[in-house]
Amino acid sequence: MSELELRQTTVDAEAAHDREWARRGRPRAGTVIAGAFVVLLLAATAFPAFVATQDPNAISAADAFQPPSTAHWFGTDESGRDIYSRIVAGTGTSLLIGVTATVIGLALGLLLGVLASFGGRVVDFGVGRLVEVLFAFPGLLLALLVIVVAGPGPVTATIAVGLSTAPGYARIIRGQLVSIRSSQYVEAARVLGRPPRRILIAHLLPNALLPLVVLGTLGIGQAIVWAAALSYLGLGAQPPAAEWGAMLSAGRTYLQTAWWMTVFPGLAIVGTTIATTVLGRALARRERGAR
Amino acid sequence: MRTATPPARRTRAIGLIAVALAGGVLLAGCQAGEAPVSEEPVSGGTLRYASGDAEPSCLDPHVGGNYPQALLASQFLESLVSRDESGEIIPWLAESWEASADGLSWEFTLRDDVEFTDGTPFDAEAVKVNMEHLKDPATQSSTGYLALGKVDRVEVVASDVARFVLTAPDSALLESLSQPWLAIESPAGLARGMEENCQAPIGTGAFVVDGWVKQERVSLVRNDDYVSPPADAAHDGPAYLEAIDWRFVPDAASRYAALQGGQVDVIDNPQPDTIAAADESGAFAWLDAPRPGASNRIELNSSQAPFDDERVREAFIAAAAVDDGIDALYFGTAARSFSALSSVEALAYSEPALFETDLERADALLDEAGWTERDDDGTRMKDGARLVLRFPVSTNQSVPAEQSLFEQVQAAAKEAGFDVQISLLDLSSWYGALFAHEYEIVSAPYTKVGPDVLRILYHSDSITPAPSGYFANLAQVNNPEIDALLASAASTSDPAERAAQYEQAQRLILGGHYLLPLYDQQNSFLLSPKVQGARALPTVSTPSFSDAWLAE
Amino acid sequence: MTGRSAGTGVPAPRRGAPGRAARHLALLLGGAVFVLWAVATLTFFAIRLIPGDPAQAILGGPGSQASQEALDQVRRDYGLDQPLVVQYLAMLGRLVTGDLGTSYSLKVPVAELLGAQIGGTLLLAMCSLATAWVLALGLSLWSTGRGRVASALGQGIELVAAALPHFWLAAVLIAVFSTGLGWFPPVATGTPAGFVLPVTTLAIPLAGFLAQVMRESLLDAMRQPFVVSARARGESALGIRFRHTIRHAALPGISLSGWALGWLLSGAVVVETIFAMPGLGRTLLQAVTLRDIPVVTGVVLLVALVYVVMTVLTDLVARVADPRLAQEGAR
Amino acid sequence: MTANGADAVLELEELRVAFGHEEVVRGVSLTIAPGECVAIVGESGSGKSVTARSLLGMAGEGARVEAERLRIAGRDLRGAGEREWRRVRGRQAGLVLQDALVALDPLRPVGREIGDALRIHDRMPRGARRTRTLEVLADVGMPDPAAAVNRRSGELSGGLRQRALLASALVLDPPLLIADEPTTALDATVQARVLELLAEISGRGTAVLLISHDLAVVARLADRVLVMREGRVVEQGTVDEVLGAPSEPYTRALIAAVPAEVPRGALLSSEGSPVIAHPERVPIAPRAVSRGESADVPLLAFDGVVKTFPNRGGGRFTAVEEVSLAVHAGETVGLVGESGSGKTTLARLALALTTPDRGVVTLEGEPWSELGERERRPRRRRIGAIYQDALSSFDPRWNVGRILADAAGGQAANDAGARHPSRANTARRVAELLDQVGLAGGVAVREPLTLSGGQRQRVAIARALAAAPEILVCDEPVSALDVTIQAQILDLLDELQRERGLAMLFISHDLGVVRHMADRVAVMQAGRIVETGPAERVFAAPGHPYTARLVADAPRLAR
Repeated sequence: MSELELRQTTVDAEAAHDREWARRGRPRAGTVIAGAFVVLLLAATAFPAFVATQDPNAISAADAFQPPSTAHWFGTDESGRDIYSRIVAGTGTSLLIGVTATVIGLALGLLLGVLASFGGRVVDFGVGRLVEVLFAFPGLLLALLVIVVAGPGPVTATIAVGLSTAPGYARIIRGQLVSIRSSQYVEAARVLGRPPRRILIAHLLPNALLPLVVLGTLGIGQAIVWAAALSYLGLGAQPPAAEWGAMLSAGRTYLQTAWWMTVFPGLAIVGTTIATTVLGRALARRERGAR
Repeated sequence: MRTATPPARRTRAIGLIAVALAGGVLLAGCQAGEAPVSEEPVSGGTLRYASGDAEPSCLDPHVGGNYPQALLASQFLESLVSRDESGEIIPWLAESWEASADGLSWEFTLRDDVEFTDGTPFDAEAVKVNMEHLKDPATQSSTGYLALGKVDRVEVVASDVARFVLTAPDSALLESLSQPWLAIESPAGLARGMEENCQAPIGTGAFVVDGWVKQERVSLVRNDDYVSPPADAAHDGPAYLEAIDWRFVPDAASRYAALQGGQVDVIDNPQPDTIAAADESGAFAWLDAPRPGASNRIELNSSQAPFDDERVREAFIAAAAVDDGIDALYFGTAARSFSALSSVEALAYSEPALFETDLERADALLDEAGWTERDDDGTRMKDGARLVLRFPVSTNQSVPAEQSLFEQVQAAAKEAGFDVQISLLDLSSWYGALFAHEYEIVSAPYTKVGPDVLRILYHSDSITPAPSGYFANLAQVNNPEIDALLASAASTSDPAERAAQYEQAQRLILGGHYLLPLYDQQNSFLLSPKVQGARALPTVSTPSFSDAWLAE
Repeated sequence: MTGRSAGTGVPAPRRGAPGRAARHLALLLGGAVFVLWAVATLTFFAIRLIPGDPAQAILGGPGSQASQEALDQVRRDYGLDQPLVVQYLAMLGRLVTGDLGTSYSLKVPVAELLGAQIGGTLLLAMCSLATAWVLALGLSLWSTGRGRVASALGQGIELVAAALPHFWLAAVLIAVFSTGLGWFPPVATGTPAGFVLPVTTLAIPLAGFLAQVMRESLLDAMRQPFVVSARARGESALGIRFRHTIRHAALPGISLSGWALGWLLSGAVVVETIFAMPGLGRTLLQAVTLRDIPVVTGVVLLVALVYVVMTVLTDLVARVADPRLAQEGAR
Repeated sequence: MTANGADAVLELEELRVAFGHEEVVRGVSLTIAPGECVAIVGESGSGKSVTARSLLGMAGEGARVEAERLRIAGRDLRGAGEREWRRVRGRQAGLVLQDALVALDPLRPVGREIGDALRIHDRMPRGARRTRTLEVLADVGMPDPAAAVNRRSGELSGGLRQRALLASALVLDPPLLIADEPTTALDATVQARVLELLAEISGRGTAVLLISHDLAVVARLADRVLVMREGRVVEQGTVDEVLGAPSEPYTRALIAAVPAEVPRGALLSSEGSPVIAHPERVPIAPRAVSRGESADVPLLAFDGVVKTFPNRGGGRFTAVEEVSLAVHAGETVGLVGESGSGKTTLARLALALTTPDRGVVTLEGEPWSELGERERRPRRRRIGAIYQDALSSFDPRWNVGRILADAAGGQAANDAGARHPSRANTARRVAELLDQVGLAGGVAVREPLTLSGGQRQRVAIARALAAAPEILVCDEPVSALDVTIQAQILDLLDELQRERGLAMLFISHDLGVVRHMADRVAVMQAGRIVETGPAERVFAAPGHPYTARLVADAPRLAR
């Protein structure tokens, strides 16, 4: 079992308990807030210029290390750049990293999962072992290896994080496909004489894949956090790109003098992770509630 | 930072759990009381040192030869000569020395009362063995090997007289020999072979390597028979300290926190902001010891476009405003430098006029150089090519403040239409980029005693890479005039002439717009008030605790 | 098995259990060996993709000015001039005998080096795992079945905890508990006190994850009929938690522990650096920057080994804790 | 004998339970004397379980419980607090739930579960607890109690674990035992044993409150019966009075709905009875097909079929062994047997969802099991299937309309591209199908999840009919349904079969149902068919001891 599978089971269980909700369809307060937050993030991604108050890269050494004020809501960093604006500017980058990494993980996981569940006994066994092997490289270690080979940088970091999540997805996808294939409604379709191709399109894929989208949203947050860790180790995004993880690690060194440099990017990351997770769960409840 | 921010509050709760975890353990923290400064040195005690430099892979500075090794080696190894504040070479293990008229042979008269800590006597034979050890490829020496470039062999004249025979006159020989990388080790110790010697080299120093726990600490204990302090030492005889606990604490914030918490007495490489804080609060003593050799500077790769055009180089230097940045980022702890050499070098030559920021001039020069068009993000173009400057930065060698400064340079240069592309790389990737000439600008420290460092950095010989691909002349300065000056300065025996030639060489180098000096190689230490009598050796500014004591 | 055996006596707990268990164990071990071999192979060839000359890494690492003969010398000594296959087989051969080769940078046997490091890291990981467990169980027990507010609060805490980046958490903890309150030293001093902050740093996010599943399985368990039976027996709410539901809550946590350990080892890279503790994480980081291939390989293998052992263990523990698994021979 | 309240163990008057504004129990009164067994019967939602739970103060979250009188063993429990209730539970009244597999903590040895009550109430030391536990296990007829105490519920057979559950409720021998559907999950023979045990227990002087939907069970065990409906007691009296001469139409409907001993073809769901959700009903036509011997080539035939499955830990276990069975056109063959006897495997073989190891299945003389899936596919429409759990046989993303349309699409859907029926056609077809199974056209847009159990099963039937099959394989089609709903479904199947001369392979563990539905019966035990023959004959004069035991153990109304 991995963190992803964990999340899977969690949302499943939660959804299971939440049937009534699914019927009533009235979202919870938390979901609404999370939704609002995500909308904010998307806005920041789409039109940073409007959301930000200043040029995120405008350096003025003169007003470095300004504490939060009306002029600089979140204060300024060591180069006098407006932290709020940088966080806004960083939204795109960070989300991109999170999303891309997740997509990579999902795609790979899907490939393996489908192979395992349709490739027959031998392939299944092989894939299973392969997944085990991938699991044997804990996330950051795998990332480090990839970086040793491919050299540091945001792209590598993203790929690395994506890779390290793949086995988790693979297992879930396999599990779902297998369980759906042996489900009664697929049997019913066979009894009606439906050919495999049609069963795949009509039943297997929709029922197996849509939950994955949900799972994806749950993964994004963690991807961002891991990418941040790589930035801390100096193996992540490159300046002046305002990436949250990079800002965080930059601020860390000035913790003694300028707490705001760490706190606000930190809150951005934590907030995003939470928001995506909450939304993901809400989605999942709809998802499973429909059953 | 405890202004009630959510995380802080959250951690409170966690703290309680943490306490529970700690169980009955007494508070290991906070006994950092201000001790009354007693004037009379007291003996005993263990000094706890937290080092932020990379952990050496071998404690023998002959092997390879980098600064982290020097830091530690200075505690247990000693050189033939040393330097005082004024930059004068002074006796250490050698009492006196004499160069032949042609400067091809040097005779060193050694102290005859010194023994290595393993009992082996220190004599001319030992010196001979050490120099041969350094020149032996199997030793994998890099710094020391280069420093002895002109030394052909060492002859034992008498048990206490060693003669260095040179292939060419070397005015830098004494300075070279003063460096920890050429320190004298026990022949018996060397004979044990590299693996063993790397773990605990044997010298004549005030302390002895007692043990090395990888990634944690090196423990050093007092050498009770110590008799050979350098001529400028405060006292003779064994050190006051019983031992030094040398810990590796890579994270700067943790290091300072440890000093504040009283887990350690001395830290190196403190964050500028913490230096400033400590300095004005007076809670900790600040030992500021810039490294000798080159200053920290940005080198401009003049061997390829766009910097093969001097106007573009000049434009960049005129555009890259750094003064405010240095003040802000270093909190006034670092002084702007206008020289290729460290301010501790007596022969350092500064020319501030060359480095005034002047955007108009930069623009004018670039237009003149043909970089007239600009693309939509403001970067200048010339027949299709964008004005891109690749700037590989080593995360191991550039402290955060410096990286921030480079970002500011990036921003400033953008005004003039340069597209500076910083890439933060780990050491290997960084060297990889350099070796492949994938850089227009780069900043690399180089520590060496004496102005001869100029020859290493700017002589055209240093353009041709070593088998490993390494080359020191990153600016790719290739100027016969400069070569000549550096060569003769390195071999002349007349100090005045030497000084003149070095100044002339520096004029040319600075005037050629090959580099943008920033500040001296920062090398600071923060000491808890109870640490007394510690100092940095004027050779390569490594700390020395042979005179230090802990006030109660 | 139901009706048919109704009349007959009590059936043996698990028919043919020994055979099944043995077979299962064999499968596990076989898988384990395979995983190790695959990891070794993958790493070996991946490393070959690394730009840069190993011989150079050996000679004082990057930036060394080693002479040509020195380089050749080293290539011969380390068999780097041999064809890849030979080197690969040689490596496998050495692995079988437990020899991980010699560190390029430190010039000491990797096995020895790592042997000195693994202890600390494992201790760190295990303590963190245990702590995370306690925190998670405590939180989920506290926040479930106590109405909407508590559960909302609980979920909130879980989410936040799970979202905290290690290095940030560490910084905040140091700022608060070392610099601020001066309770614990910011660098690991070898004393238990020095251990508190690193462990806490690793444990909190993990606890966040664990608590999430534990809550769900708790809720699940509380909906089970046996809870009704227990209440009908006069069991108190507390009794039900500790005598019944807590076990069910623990199960998924157990099966997660394998993953959790790997996750912790990742975190160790960061935590060990911040708190200046010797350990695998830091060794790896250093080896990566110095391109110390034998060490990198060694660490990866060791971690893989730990992971494999852990999964086998958790699997067995899970079976002990939940006989239903053993019966179906789950998985 | 009726309790006169004085020495009654349970005295309850005007019990009212409400959740929010919804009152689910509306004034229930009953008293139980020591040694007396009173049963509450009713269908799901009648409020019988809530009544039972309220007697233990466990009506549930946010329940408002009021009663004019609520005394157990003489102690007034109106407005009792949680701690007082806890003193009552286990000590004054024990509760037994439906399925011991989940009603006992699957992670704890049953010994501990039984011992708990002792620990809680008497703070009894370990040793003493153990002895008492063994004692009570012996009392409930657990073979080898010493071994049983260390087993977990999952490691015991259904019957034994139900006994263990009983033991856990009786360990303090409380004066009152509340049994909520205590035998519903059990096979007939096991059920019989457990019922006997319950009878024995009440015989020992324990007052038993039996909650059940199954009149037959009640008939066996209870002295008095209360019939509940929508929170009210609609009728009560001695078993003979209520079951023998019911006065209420609902009671009559209930009784009528029990298929046992109701002859083949007779209606189960009584005309116009209030329970029927869908009044539109087609009067049963005279038999369309003369069945049995008429068609000599069987429509579906098993010939020496063997099916085995790999056991975990090596070995194979045989699910179906040497089965030969024929289903002729228009006839219904009932297949009875207890769980694990291989009924379902046989069904899957018939549907060619799995292939036999040995032997063949043929369809109207032509190979069926031996065909490749490709050849088989076009013929599949000839066999339809109806499952026990209709819901899980529907794609969770599809609504009723789409499910039926898809099924009606038939060949068009299979050889895709071929003549697709127009939207209008499909819609009409869906409406037809819904009508045939007695569902309103509006159902087409509903999600199966939102339908009642009966409606779901009707949709399932409609889907099966859509492809116009010749034979239906029904695997426990009604065992999940309330008795009146079950009656409607059975009638519907019966009726459809007559109209279309369908053949049916009808699988059920409920002898009553099979007897009512089947022309011929096959009795399965441990993978073998031990007896086949005309339904009447087999049930009247079993030829095989196992059949005899089944018949004997099968609960029936008349005593």
